[in-house]
Amino acid sequence: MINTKNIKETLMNNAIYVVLVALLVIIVIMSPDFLSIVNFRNILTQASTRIIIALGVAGLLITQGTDLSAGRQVGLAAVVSASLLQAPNYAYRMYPNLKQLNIFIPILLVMIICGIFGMLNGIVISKLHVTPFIATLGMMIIVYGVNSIYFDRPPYGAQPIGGLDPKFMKFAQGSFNIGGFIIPYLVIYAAIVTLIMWFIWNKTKLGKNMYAIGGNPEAAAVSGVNVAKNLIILYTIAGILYGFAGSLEAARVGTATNNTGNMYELDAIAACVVGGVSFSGGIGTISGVVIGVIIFQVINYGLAFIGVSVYLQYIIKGLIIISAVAIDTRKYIKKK
Amino acid sequence: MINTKNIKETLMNNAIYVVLVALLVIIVIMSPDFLSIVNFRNILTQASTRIIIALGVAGLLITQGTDLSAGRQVGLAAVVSASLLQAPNYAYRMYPNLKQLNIFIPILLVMIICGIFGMLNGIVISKLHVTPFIATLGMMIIVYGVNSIYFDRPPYGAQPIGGLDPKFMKFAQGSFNIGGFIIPYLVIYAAIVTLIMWFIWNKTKLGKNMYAIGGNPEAAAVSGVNVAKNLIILYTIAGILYGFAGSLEAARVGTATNNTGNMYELDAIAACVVGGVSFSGGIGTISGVVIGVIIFQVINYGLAFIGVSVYLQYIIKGLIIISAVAIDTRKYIKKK
Amino acid sequence: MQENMQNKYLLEMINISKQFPGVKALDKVTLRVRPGTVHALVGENGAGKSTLMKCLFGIYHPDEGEIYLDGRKVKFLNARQALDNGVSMVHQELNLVRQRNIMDNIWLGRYPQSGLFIDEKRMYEETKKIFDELDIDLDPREKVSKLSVSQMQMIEIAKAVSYNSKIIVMDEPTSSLTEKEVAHLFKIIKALKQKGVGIIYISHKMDEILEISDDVTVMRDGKWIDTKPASELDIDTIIKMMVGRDLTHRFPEKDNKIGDVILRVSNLTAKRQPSIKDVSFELRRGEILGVAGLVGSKRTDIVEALFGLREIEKGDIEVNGKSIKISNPRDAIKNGFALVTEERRSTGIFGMLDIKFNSTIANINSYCKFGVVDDKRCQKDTQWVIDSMRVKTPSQKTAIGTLSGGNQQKVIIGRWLLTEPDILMLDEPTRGIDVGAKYEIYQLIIDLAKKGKAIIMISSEMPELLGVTDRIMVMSNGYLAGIVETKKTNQEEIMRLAAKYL
Amino acid sequence: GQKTGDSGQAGNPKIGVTIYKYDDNFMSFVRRAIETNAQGKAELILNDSQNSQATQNEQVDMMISKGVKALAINLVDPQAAPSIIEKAKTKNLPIIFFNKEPNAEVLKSYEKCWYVGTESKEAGIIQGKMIADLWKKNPNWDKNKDGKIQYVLLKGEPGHPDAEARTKYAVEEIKNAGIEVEQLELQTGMWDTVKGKELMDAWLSKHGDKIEFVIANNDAMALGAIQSLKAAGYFTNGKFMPVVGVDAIPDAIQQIKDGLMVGTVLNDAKNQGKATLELALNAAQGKDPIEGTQWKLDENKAVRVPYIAITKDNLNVAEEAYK
Ligand SMILES: Nc1ncnc2c1ncn2[C@@H]1O[C@H](COP(=O)(O)OP(=O)(O)OP(=O)(O)O)[C@@H](O)[C@H]1O
Ligand SMILES: Nc1ncnc2c1ncn2[C@@H]1O[C@H](COP(=O)(O)OP(=O)(O)OP(=O)(O)O)[C@@H](O)[C@H]1O
Ligand SMILES: OC[C@H]1O[C@@H](O)[C@H](O)[C@@H](O)[C@H]1O
Ligand SMILES: [Mg+2]
Ligand SMILES: [Mg+2]
Repeated sequence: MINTKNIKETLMNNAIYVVLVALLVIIVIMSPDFLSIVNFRNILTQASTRIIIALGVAGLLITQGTDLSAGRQVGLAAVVSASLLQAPNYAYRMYPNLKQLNIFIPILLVMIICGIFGMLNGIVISKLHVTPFIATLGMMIIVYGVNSIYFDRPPYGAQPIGGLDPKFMKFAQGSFNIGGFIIPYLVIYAAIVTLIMWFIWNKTKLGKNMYAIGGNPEAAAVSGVNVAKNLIILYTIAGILYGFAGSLEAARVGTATNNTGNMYELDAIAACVVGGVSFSGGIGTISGVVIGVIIFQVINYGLAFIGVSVYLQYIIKGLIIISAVAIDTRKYIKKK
Repeated sequence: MINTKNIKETLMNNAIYVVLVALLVIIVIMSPDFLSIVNFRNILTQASTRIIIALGVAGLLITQGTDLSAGRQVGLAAVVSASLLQAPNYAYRMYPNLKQLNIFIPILLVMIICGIFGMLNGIVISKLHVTPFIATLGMMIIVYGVNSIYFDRPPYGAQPIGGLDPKFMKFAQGSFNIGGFIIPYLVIYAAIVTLIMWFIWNKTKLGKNMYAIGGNPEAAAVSGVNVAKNLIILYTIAGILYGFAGSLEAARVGTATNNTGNMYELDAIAACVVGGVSFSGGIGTISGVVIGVIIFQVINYGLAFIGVSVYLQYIIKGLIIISAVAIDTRKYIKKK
Repeated sequence: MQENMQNKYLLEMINISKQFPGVKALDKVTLRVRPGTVHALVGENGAGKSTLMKCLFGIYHPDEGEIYLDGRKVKFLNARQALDNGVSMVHQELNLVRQRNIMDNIWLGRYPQSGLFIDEKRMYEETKKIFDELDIDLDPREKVSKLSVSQMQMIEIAKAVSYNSKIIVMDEPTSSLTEKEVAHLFKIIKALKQKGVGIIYISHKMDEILEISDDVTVMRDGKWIDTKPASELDIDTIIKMMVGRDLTHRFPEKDNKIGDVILRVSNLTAKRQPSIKDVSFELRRGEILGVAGLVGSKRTDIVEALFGLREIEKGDIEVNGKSIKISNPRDAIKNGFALVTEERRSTGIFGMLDIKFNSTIANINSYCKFGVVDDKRCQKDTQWVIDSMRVKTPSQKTAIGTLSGGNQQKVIIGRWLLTEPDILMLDEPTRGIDVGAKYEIYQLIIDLAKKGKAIIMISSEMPELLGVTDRIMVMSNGYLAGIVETKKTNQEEIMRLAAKYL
Repeated sequence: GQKTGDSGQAGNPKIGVTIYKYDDNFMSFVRRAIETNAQGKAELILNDSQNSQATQNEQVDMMISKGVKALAINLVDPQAAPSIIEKAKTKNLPIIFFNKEPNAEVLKSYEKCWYVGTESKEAGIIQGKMIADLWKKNPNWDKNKDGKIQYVLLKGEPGHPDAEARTKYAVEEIKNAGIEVEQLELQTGMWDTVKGKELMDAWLSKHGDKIEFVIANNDAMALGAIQSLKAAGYFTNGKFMPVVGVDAIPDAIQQIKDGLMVGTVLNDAKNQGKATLELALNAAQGKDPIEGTQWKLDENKAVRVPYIAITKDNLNVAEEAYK
């Protein structure tokens, strides 16, 4: 009796893992050749930049915030880093006379730029008390405008920025080969960011304050938490992560336009919620976020792989997202 | 002393009107010929369908909900109603053999269809306890899939559905001419919907329950309000409004595609918030919503009218949205 | 009086059990209520009183047991059914829609309609009628967010009464009421009794229970202990039944030594009036300073101003002889202040987060090295809170929101004790706390004073102020009406001062 | 996503196709042409890249893992071709890029890749020529008789290669024809009918009859402009405004027929799709890509399917495309 109850409870508390496994099982049943190392590596690699973005947004969701500007910030970072890292022998360079830069300079630069935009988000939200949805919606439009102005300039006008420095491409597309086992760099970056964020969320004062602000902002203030400062830091960190993800995105795709990253925030937010981050704040774990993103990627990749027709894919994807959250939510519904 | 204080308070409590007037003044200063009846009529007409959509979403925001599927539902309604109301003499009809229908049949039909999708949103949210963001995000993807499957079919495939029945176009594009003063039908429809929604919000049980659910769902539940039922009705009403708006949208622009309505929800939600609807629920007025939409339209139209460059328009629009909410929010900042 | 068996009891709840994850909240509890009586339900925090009532009201569904109303077996699936069947309830936590006005709240769930629309006029008139009957002086069109906590509680009471129910449950209805309002409530209750209504009355205030109730049921640890006529009981017996052991004194021995002045407040005036005006007082190490006054006398504003939650217009705050500026809680904490606020739910607990988090958040700086938190020490300190405050919880990992109200309060007090403040300010610290725990809290306060800490304690319970404090500062309408020596004063003098500036 | 061709039994080569954006109406015609031509010959795996190059790259990874024999890629960003080529190279897979053209050097860098399509700027050039011709034929369109075209231009999505090229080359071509122009307004209508209509509302109120020509980067926006013009009383009582677009979608053909639109540019979806599939199929089977087809490769390894100017004089050409 007690055992089955315990099992049920365990399953319920780990519903997203159950969802993930169930998804994989179904896909494998429908298309057995899905079960290959290449596919799993592809999924993980594809999830990598998304994990980095989602980890940025997730912290904000936990503070009862959100960030609609995430995708556009990724786009800005992609465009700026790409524009500064075009191969010297490429004919259509945005800066024809720019000498070859160390790839880390532009990457750092865009992390700083997006960090500043993130900080502005944080200031508008915590100091002007603009609701995060509007603050970041406004920022989304502004960043897109800024990016477009930067992007659409002489000598070549609004052209996708390609011809990237091979070193830069390698930075995102390369991989370690450990005894025949290939680990893409991207996966390593995502793992490192995950680790750092795990540490911040769970082991630092900032992390505790984040949960406090999300759990009950007034109580946090009364408990001596500097709500504004912490929010600003969290939004800044999110921006820095978007910046990093944006440069990876440019390098992994090989081009960037002002449209890069468009709507990434929706997927990121949805993945967080699927992974158990609560919209009402105060709740969420790093592992949940990572699993949420992977579930999304399994859906995207798996549905295409088993060969569902495109429009049907949309319908199925919508249904899976809703069901995943419906199942996961059951653990919070007070049993009556 | 008391007088200036009172004036300040009045201004503060009507901040959005102040914002609207300030915007208009600035635009007129920059481009004096903006001050014309035609421009005001254009703005009002363009705002009309958006008001109808926003009034649907606003009720959901007040219940602490949201609706990301609004735009896609508008698209579905536009496509379905247009496909059933192509002029018989138009060469590329989706249903070449369909006889000319009374225009109200398809309009009613799409209102019912969207009403059902809205109801499903409500059920998923209130019965499966899926957070509204995810429930409607899922629905957004699903409705898009459904619409695409319907739209992208033989004989003409994914073609904008044009050649609409002139009666149908007249229904949206026509106007009354009262002593030289032209009142477009669209404005009348928006006014009627506004009036009906005003009654529902302010004079009916449903409306009061809506505010109560948004203000304190637990209080509503322990007072015997059937929270689920009320939510389902509100989401259904929203769907019906999207359906109506969708058919108007098709008729007003003369064509519809599966991409019609894309992202309308973002504008609608933002307009509601600019108009003082609170994301945390329980707060919002019909007049606020209407003014919010009009502010948006004034920004869009006005910036295009004075001929600001596109990219700069984005930046300015973002700044205005943030500032409008920042100003309006001041009245809620409780200082002790 | 001729009564058949069916009518002997208005309500019977028999062998009710309810299990929550990790907690057996109710274990075969039985409660029988006679018509026209007040049935008190008492027990320590977490004994299961509220849970039992929520089972009756359809908010929780019991795992086992039966409920009979008027001899008819009932099983309410939701609040609606309970209300429709003549059971209404004043909940322990306020359940009002603050954005709406009073009458919208009173009629929520049963708006009068004429045709399609709501009959606002009737709503207004009926509300007025109820208020007249209950002698409540409020405008039905007033927004609830503008009301004081006690006014909100009166609204909740009025609402519950207005259903004309056979059974009215009142879960700690007086927790935020002043003595005058309590007296008012008791008048209402007596009138209801006259009409044959059965009232289930939950309270931690023993004198109230003996004054108002006919029968008393005692619960402990989710179990039924005993039901007796109130006439056969006295406070000590009830307490003994509740805590399972003797508790001979209501207040611990006061052996704190008063030292030098630590805090000097002069001419403190808040920016946004009505609020405190020209308040001046001194507080010494080892001293317990009580604050008395009527509701609305701005007692809370004093501690809010000192804690940086309320903007100060003018005045001076000196700590240890040094004039300081406090503009937010961080400044206050740095200067050795701590504040246990009055509204636990909105400014105290982090409901979804666990006990450990809730215990350590205010003290987080002291567990930190370079921003990194030492989890071991958090755990240790949390355990200290649980043990020393006797918090009833399955584990440190339990979400505080699932604890009983009293246990939540203990955690919050523990939270601030961990910061080892020099000046501890407590705003209604024993509200909703059971007698056993109250004693423990008094003991803690006195122990802290003995260690040289200074304490300010706001309370609406006169006996508590008289039993624990050294001096009492009486507020009246924002002004300080006087400071009295506790040993040399009495209830009458305090009441007189409280009315001084009205 | 994959869609198995109706007779896609084992034996037919698997071909992986990506469409840069499924809800691009023009591309959906190309897609249909590919599907129709694949029947009984190839098993298609179709993907919606949702206007995101990152998504497209991921789809290519997936298709390679799935074991396709050739790729037919409608790039999102033309400059992204190298990264797709890198991926294909690992399995030595042939690629047919279509509709969005990679740089010539890139095409040359991998022997197993080819291009099918038009050139973005060609539509602009054709549109510009058409405007110049029509202008010269209709002297009364010069309302203020200053010999200049006062035009407003509805631009597609900024940064979109088609939008940029059409905007630039249409105007340049008019000037090349010796006609002076004056730009009254230029704004983005994001390819969208609603935006086209609402921008036109504002412009009409601002400039009224000063506007002499409406140039749209695509038909959808042109149709929006026409709705706005109609509402302002144009096309009745001798009030007229010339409007041109690009795409030749059915509704635009109808408008030309009804005299509300003066011209558009046909983007030949049928043949783009056909050529794409035929080349991909040959390549998948290891044959020369144009073996047994009507197509010819130019010096840039490209099959060019020309754009065609459409006015009321050759509507039948456009109508043919929808048969
Ligand atoms: N929703 C819930 N989930 C889990 N445990 C709960 C829940 N509600 C109550 N409990 C637990 O049930 C027990 C009884 O709580 P209850 O609120 O009934 O106590 P109470 O007697 O009303 O105490 P108080 O006097 O402090 O209000 C407590 O241990 C509490 O933690
Ligand atoms: N006359 C009034 N009108 C409206 N609100 C009032 C009034 N008086 C008090 N309040 C509100 O009631 C709340 C508590 O009152 P206040 O702080 O003035 O009294 P207090 O004596 O500290 O009360 P408590 O005994 O509850 O601590 C405050 O939030 C205040 O805004
Ligand atoms: O990207 C979308 C656009 O693509 C163009 O090629 C087409 O002409 C436009 O009508 C629009 O569909
Ligand atoms: Mg209780
Ligand atoms: Mg001219």
